[in-house]
Order: sequence, then C-alpha cells, then structure tokens
Amino acid sequence: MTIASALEMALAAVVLGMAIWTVVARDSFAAVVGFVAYGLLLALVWVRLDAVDVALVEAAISGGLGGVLLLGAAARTAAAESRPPAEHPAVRAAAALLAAAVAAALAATVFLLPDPAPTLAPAAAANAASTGLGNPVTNVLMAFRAMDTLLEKVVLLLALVGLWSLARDRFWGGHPGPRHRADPHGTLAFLARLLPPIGVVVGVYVLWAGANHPGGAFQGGTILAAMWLLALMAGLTDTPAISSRRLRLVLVAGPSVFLAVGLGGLCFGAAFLAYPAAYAKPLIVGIEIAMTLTIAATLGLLLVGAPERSAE
Amino acid sequence: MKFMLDIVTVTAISAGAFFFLAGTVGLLRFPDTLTRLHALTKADNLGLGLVVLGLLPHAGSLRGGFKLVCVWLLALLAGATVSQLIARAALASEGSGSFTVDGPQP
Amino acid sequence: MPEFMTATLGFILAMLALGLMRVLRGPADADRMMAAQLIGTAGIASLLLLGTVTGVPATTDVALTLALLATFASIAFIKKGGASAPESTEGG
Amino acid sequence: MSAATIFGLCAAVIVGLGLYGLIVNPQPLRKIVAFNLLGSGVFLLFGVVARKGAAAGFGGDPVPQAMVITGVVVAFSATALAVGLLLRLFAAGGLATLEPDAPTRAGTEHADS
Repeated sequence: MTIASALEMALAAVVLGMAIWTVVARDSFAAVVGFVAYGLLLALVWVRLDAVDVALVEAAISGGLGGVLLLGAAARTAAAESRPPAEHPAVRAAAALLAAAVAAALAATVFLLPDPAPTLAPAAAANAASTGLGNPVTNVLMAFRAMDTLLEKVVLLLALVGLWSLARDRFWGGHPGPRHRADPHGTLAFLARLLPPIGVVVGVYVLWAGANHPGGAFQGGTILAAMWLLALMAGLTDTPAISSRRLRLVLVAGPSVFLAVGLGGLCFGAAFLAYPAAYAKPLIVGIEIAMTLTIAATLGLLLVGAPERSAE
Repeated sequence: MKFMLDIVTVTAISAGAFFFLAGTVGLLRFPDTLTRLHALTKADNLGLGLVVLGLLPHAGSLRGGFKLVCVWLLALLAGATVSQLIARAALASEGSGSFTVDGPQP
Repeated sequence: MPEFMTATLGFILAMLALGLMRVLRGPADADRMMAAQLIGTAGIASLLLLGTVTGVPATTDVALTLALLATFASIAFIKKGGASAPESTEGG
Repeated sequence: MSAATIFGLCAAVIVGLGLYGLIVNPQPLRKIVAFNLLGSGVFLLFGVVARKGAAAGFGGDPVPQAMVITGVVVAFSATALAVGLLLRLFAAGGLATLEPDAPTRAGTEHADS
C-alpha cells in the first residue's frame, strides 16, 4: 500500500466518521456542525478526485453558505426542539436493512464500472476550440450543456420566490430577515468593512479565472454573497425590500441575458443557445458576469429568509 | 540550494504540525474557555503560517506563492477578529455582563 | 518530500477530527465556536498541503475561498450560535 | 485500490447513511441534513465515474463534474426552501415537528409530512 492510498483511506475514514456522527448525534446543533465539517472534508476528496471546480463549489456551499443556513435553522429551533419518540425498533431495523442494501448495490456498481469508463472527455477536448475557453467544466456548463445551467438558475430563482411566498401577508413586499444592529466602531463592524473589499476582489478573480482554470460564475457569486451577508450581519447595510424594482432587476439579469443570447442563437445561428464561433468567448463571459450578480443576490436572499418587516 | 529549501520545508511544516497538535490538545484539555482560546489562536496563526512558509518553496510560481501568503493573511485577519468576538461572547455568557458581542459598553 | 507532506496531512486531519470532540463536549457555545474555527483552519492547511502533494496549483484558490467563507461562517456562528450571549444589541 | 474505488465505496456508504438518517430521524431539520448527506453521496459517485473517465489530458470527465456543480446548486436551493418551510412551521406552531397531533403553541396551521 502506497502512502497516497493510505492517505485516501484515512480521508475516507474521517469523512465517513463525520457522516455517521451527522446521522446519530442526539443534538441537532452538533449534528449540523458535524455536517459542515463533513462538507469541508469533502472538498479535500474532490481535490483528490481531480475535480477542483467541484471542490470550489463544495467548499463555498457546504463549508460556507449551506452550513450557515443549517446552523441558523438549528439555532432558531433549538429552544423548542422536541424529542419526538424515535421510530419503532422494527422500523429502524427495516431502514437499516434497506440502507445497507442500497449501499451494497452502489458499492457493487463501483466495482463493476468498466475500466476505462465510458467518457465524454475526448469529445469535450475536441470541441474546446469552438468556445475559446480553457476550462473544460466551464465549457460543459456554459456551452455544451448550457440548457442545464440556464434551468438551474431558474430553479434558484424559483426557490427564492417559494421562500418569499412563506411571508405573512402584511410583510409581503417588505424587508427579509431581521435588521442587525452592531456597534459601528466594534470588532465586527471593523471586519465587515475590511473583508468585503478583499472578498469582492477574490470573487471577481474566481469568476475571471473560471474561463481557463477552475472557477466560474457560481463560485464567484457565492463569495460575493457571503461578503454581502457579512456586511448585513454587522448592521452596515439593510436588505432591500423585495418589492424594490432594482432588486428584481438584478435577480432576473442573469437568466434574461442568458435567454436573450440563447434566442439570439435561434435567430442568427444554428440553434437555441448556439454561440457564433467568433463571439463565443465574449458572449459566455458576458453571461457569466450577469449571472454572478444574480447568483450573489439570490444566494444572499435565500440565506436571509422570508420577509419579516414591512417596507417603511 | 534544493537541499537547504527542503530543510526549510521539513522544519517549518513540522513546526506547523506541532502547533496544530498543541492547539488541539489545548482545546481538549485546558480547563476553561479563555485558556482554550489561547491554545486555539496559536494553532490558527502559527500553525497555518508555518505550513504556508514550508510550502512557499514548492509554490512553483511567484503568483502561487503570493496566493499562499494571501491565504495566511486572510486567516490571520479572520482568526484575530473571530477570537476577539468569541472571547467577548464567552465573557458575556459568564455573567459579567460588561461586554457584548459587538463591543465594550460605554 | 511528498511522503513527508502526505504524512503531515494525515496528522492534521487527525487533529481536525479530534477538534470535533470539543464540538460534542461543549460545554459553552464559545467552545463549540472555537472548535469550528480550528476545524476551518486545519481544513485550509490540509487543502494547501494536498494541493502541493497532488500537484494541482488551483487548490490554493479553494483554500482562498474557504478562508473567506470560513470567516463568514464563524461570524454567523457567533451571531446565531451565541444566542445565550446578548447578541445584536446596540453597543457603543 | 485506486483513489476512485476507495472514494466510490465511501460514497456508497454515505448514501446508505443518508437514507437511514432520512427515515429514522424524527426531527425535520435532521431529515433535511440527512437528505443533503444522501445527495452528497450521489454527487461523490458522479465524481468517481468522472475520475474513472479521465482521458484526453483531463483529470476527469468534465461532463459529470459539471452535472455535479448543477446538482449542488439545485440541492442548495431545495435546502434553502426546506429550511424556510421549517422556520415557518416553527413560527406557526412553536414546535419544529412533523407529528400531526403535536400540541401547538399559537397557530392552528399544520403541515403534513
């Protein structure tokens, strides 16, 4: 056994340990903390699997925004957390049996995968020249399977609309989340003034690097969202009212630009979302920039929650 | 030259790992919150800093090295601020009541 | 050299897992936050080591993202997890 | 064993764990977490397939990798919506539970599981 596979086994063991902890922990809050640590370790696994783009997303979502979302929910419901009686032992045994069967079947497929596995990598490499981008994952996301990405952004928006629809009637159109207040000269406000400029630079860098290296619109947008939320938590700024026209414009900017380019492909090119070869790169980068703004706003608002205060 | 750099790497990363060990042991064994915080900040600042120092000769390019240092500086900034906030939260919850999360009382 | 870095990486991973013990034991929220902070830093260190061992320079970008977002998560953790502390009050 | 096989087995067990947690844990927040666990196991399996399909100078097949990124985004949206629903349920009934006959604090609204 080489030291590399020893490391992989150790990593897999720690990941599994965290996963088990997440399932069996008695306290919801501790379970969620375990899940965040699990997401962080998963980023290491993705690096090991040579999928740095996915590692970036995993670090940004599981270790960052997703973790904060779940931690917040755990903290807010902890006070009234009821301990409903656990499922009947027979149910538990049946569930364990079912889970073991599913796991065994999946493990068998892992062993039965043909070697070399069927792959689209040569096709992606062969067509990379048509977009002028060096990152194959961005190529797949923005060109070869652009429809998926477009719909994914729509799903993100739909989730936000769904979340907003949970608001009480009198708060509709108001500001989401509580208004945070903090000492404007305190430590938190200091950090919230110092970090976002750095974060914005890193976010834009990740977006820009995404053309040729791991990175992209979603990863960049996540960082921007986190910086915005930091400023919100320090009370430096307030969430916009959801009826604000500017906010809504930002929210639809990404999908609209994407859709417009797609329809342009239908009118002037070969098919829906077909980029003219000469303009492929600027078009893709343009879509990504609009998308980053939309993603940052949507993710931030998804974390803040439903409107809780009526618009003044 | 290569040999010298390797010595630097091994020394710095070992020292970094030692600080991580010290931080973790302190976090687990020290009796109260503030002493644990003391242990934690060593792992945070020195542990990561020494690992970054050890990796610098292997960064490959100037840009790679610059990013490594950036990671450390960010972690330093975050670590310093977060530990201060944690210390205030700890003091506040101990009932002294003279501190809040966001700053000292006037 | 890669062997040495891999071994250190395994060691830091073990520290990370040990740090989680403090999350379980608490007792105060502050202790849980500290453990989370340590886990974040150890995660960044292991990412940097892994990137060098695997030879993927872009891993540094992941570490950079994690450094920013871990800070954000810690702050959110303090604001929310420290519900026992008088949070989001008007200071100064 | 190659890295892909090790992490593939790991992913299979994670899916099993997530499924078990989803069925057995009674609290809705825990169900959300377990569902995310299950999802991340599936994503990891995709990553393993991608790694095994390394060709043409890429470390992995970019198509499954891109699909995982799309999947993570969609899973996050669903989680955010689920957490929103949970908090609303909590605000309406005062209890974060899926028990249909649990006593409520203030509201009369109920959500069925």
